[in-house]
Amino acid sequence: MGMSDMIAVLMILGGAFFLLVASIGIVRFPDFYTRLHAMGKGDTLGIILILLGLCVYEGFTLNSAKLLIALVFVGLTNPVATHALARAALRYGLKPLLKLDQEEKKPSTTSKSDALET
Amino acid sequence: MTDSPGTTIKKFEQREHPWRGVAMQGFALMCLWLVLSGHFDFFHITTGAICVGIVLLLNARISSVQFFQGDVSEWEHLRFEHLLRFLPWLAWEIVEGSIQVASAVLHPKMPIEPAVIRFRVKLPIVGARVLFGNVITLTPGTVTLSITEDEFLIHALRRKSASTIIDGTMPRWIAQLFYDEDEQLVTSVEIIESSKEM
Amino acid sequence: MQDVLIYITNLLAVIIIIPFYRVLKGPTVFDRVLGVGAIGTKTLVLICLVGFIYGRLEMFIDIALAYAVLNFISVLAIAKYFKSYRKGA
Amino acid sequence: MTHFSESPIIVVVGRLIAPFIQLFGLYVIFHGHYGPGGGFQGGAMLAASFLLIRLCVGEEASQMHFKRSLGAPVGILGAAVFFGIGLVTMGAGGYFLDYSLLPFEDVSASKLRFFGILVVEIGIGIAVAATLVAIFDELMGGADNG
Repeated sequence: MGMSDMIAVLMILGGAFFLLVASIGIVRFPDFYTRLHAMGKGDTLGIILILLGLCVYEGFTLNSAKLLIALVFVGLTNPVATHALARAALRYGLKPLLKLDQEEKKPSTTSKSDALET
Repeated sequence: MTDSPGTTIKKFEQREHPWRGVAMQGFALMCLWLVLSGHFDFFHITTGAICVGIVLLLNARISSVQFFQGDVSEWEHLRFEHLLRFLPWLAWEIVEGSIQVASAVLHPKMPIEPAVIRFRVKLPIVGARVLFGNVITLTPGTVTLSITEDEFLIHALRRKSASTIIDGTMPRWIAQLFYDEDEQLVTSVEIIESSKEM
Repeated sequence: MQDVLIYITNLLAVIIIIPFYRVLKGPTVFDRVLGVGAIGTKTLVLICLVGFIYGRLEMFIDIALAYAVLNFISVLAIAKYFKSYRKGA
Repeated sequence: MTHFSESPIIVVVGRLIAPFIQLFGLYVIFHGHYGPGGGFQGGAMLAASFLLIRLCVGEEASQMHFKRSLGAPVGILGAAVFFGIGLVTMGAGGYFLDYSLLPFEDVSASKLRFFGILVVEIGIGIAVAATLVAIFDELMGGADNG
């Protein structure tokens, strides 16, 4: 196993770690808007790291150029998808659970978000 | 619209090379075709050129319409020499943001104090605002909720995590991609910490 | 090297299951969509890794790209639907 | 400049990447011989890019891109290419889509097969893309105003 393979494996492992953290974050965070953070950052970095690691392992070929295209596409569209979801939820009237609401220890489920539960 | 962006837009009203955007788009499309195709013989390159022509024709009208003032011509003002300095900074910010989220997720008590922050930012170019919105989503602790004109609404995991936005360092990075800017970029910051105030 | 990649692919296959909790539990529709989007982006990586293991990356990367495009557009479409849903109701 | 309420992030990025998705769809159509893909998949990607523009800038503005009224006629045109080639080969005494019997004199059978398949794939791609967009328009039914 050469040096570049080691770097590739390290990057892929790091990417897998961030994907794992993002997944746990999506489950563990208390409300929708905080879960967006896990999707917008953790997922993006995880995918970028794994694809870059594959690029390093593959070397300087056409396939790694294709991987770079996929990387740029994901890096461009993942924040946009996050923003679109956030905006849709805000327009729908979903209220975020903020600091003072947390201190009051009240669930911030308004009638609107109750109606959303299916 | 108190500090009307109209004065600064005037810088970009003249479009010396209206064809430059189309040429850049065509070049990028041809590069994409060559990378995807992987066959470099005459037949495949010719079909590629024809396909790029078809795509450019199909998109000619929709990409020359301005949905926001000046959103078509401004990508030509992107300064590539600044982009080279910008990308490493962005990469570091993404890594830092992910590490912050990871530490918040893995911490047993989950130390977050979510807040919504509303502010105005003086970026007269729509492309700069789009880039700024995406960078906010990617950088530590903040997600863009909505953009109307020059007013941003962002969600922050902690109050502190929005400090680089409020003091103007992050918008300055974006602004420098397009033009030299030394003014105070962020104005009328409003921090909302209870959902009743929204 | 191949073994390491296979282990990581298995790990990813486990990671993908975690957001399903959000898809099933909710509580709001947007949480479900968020979970679906997260699963989609991870699937993209999984397709690339599988292509690597089979040694046919040039084929699988096309599938992965198409999957990424469709995932992005589906999230946008669902977001758009819930935006206009309120207007009509 | 039209008044517009959609977020600039979605509009700008959507219009930025739609041409690239179209080119990817065309690539999938033209390289059906070498990998996965072909007419149907490429047509679906083309339709995806048209739908992306419709979602991003709204029904009204997207008429500049792919007209609502074009959906059915272009779909029929694509299907006509497919059936036309099939029927021509049948008329030349072979089976449906027996490419080697296409009426070009001085072209070898393998070349005929290659280009026959390519033209049929293009026809299928156009038909699928236009039909999917037509279905989307029909489902929205003009209810969506951006």
